[in-house]
Amino acid sequence: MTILYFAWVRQQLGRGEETIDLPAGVKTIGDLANHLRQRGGAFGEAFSDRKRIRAAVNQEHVPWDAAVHAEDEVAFFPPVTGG
Amino acid sequence: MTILYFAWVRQQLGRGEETIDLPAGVKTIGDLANHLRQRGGAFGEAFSDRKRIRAAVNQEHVPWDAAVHAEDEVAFFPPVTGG
Amino acid sequence: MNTIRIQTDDFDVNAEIAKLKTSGDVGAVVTFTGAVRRDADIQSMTLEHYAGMTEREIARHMTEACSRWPIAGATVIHRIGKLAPGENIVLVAVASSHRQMAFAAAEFLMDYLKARAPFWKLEERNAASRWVEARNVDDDGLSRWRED
Amino acid sequence: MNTIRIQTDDFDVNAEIAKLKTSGDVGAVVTFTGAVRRDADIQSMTLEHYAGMTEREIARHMTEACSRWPIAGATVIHRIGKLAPGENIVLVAVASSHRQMAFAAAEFLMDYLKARAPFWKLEERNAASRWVEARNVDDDGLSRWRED
Repeated sequence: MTILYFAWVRQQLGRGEETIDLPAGVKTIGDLANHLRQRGGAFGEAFSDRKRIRAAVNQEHVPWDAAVHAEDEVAFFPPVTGG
Repeated sequence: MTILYFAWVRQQLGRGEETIDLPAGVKTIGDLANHLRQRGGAFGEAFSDRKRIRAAVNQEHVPWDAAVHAEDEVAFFPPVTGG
Repeated sequence: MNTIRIQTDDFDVNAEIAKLKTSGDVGAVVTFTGAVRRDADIQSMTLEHYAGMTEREIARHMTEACSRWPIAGATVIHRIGKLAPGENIVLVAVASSHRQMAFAAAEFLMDYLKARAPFWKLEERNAASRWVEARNVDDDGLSRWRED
Repeated sequence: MNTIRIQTDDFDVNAEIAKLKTSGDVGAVVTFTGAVRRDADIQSMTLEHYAGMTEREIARHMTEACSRWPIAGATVIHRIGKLAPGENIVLVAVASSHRQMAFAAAEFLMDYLKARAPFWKLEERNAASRWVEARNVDDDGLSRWRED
């Protein structure tokens, strides 16, 4: 799966994109966020407070219990501030 | 007093403006409309149906019972259609 | 900074937005452009107004808009004379720090212009001409802004 | 005729209005222009977006606007990259036969853009930079359009 990061999440993690295999036991976007948090370091910090982060799967806003699959494009970012 | 006419009222009366002395007994804009209707001809027709006409005194929309005075600028016109 | 102009010439929306953007802490400019509709039968539309009363009335309602919403500036330009289908008739532009105020004030000014400003339209179609009748719906547009 | 563009360049409001006026029986065009506010401290604002998702999401909400109101056409242009105070950020323009529809659809699209479109703003002030926090008021702007 492809994971994209935007805004301060991207800056804090030092990367805008990565490609990983779907980790074992990850069924929802919330599971994926936990998996990334467990990497520790910048990931541990970035994913420590879920209220500060939003997620999209295949370019659609989703809640934390949304399903993820091996071929998905997933994104993590702060609440949007367009316009 | 100066009386101004606009749009179809002006066209029907064949004039856009006239100056008259305040007629005896005319105290309101409604009295003035009656006075003008009594001229007959185009005036009789134009002022026959008050629902089709609006009035202003000194450049402000007014109801038919508004007072008029000798030095006023009075106007008669159809409901407005701006914008 | 408020501007009111009654003119025969067309207006330049870019230029009016640029002027409004210099009048304070402007984050939002809303514009309304009204044009002669391209009705198949209409050859032209001639606009007449009550010079003096028009400017007074528009100014009065701009003052009211400024008292209702914290707007940085407003512009109303209304054309008069003979206009072809597709040509601009009216521009209302409002600048504000925030978008909701700009939208509300622009819509208020347009509702007012439609319902109260002393303009009249003569439609020329098929070699005949006809004064456009006021529509009650425009009074309704205005009534929602009344506080009583 | 709907247009969506994400670009670094500025936009030309006159040109966008002119394009919309050719798309059917257009009597009204409402535009919203959002600009970087001239806050004394802000040197610049850098806009980042999620390419692909942005266009999809805006297109989806344009389709929704078209289903709610009989609009002839809509345009959304959003700039990205580094912008100075006073520079334009976003244009929303909606053409319709009648003004109420044009105002409502333009405001709906702006509320949506503020609350849901994947853009982020980095403010540079006093040699420091800070990501602009989302304001809950923007979610509230959107909520009034929900039917349930």
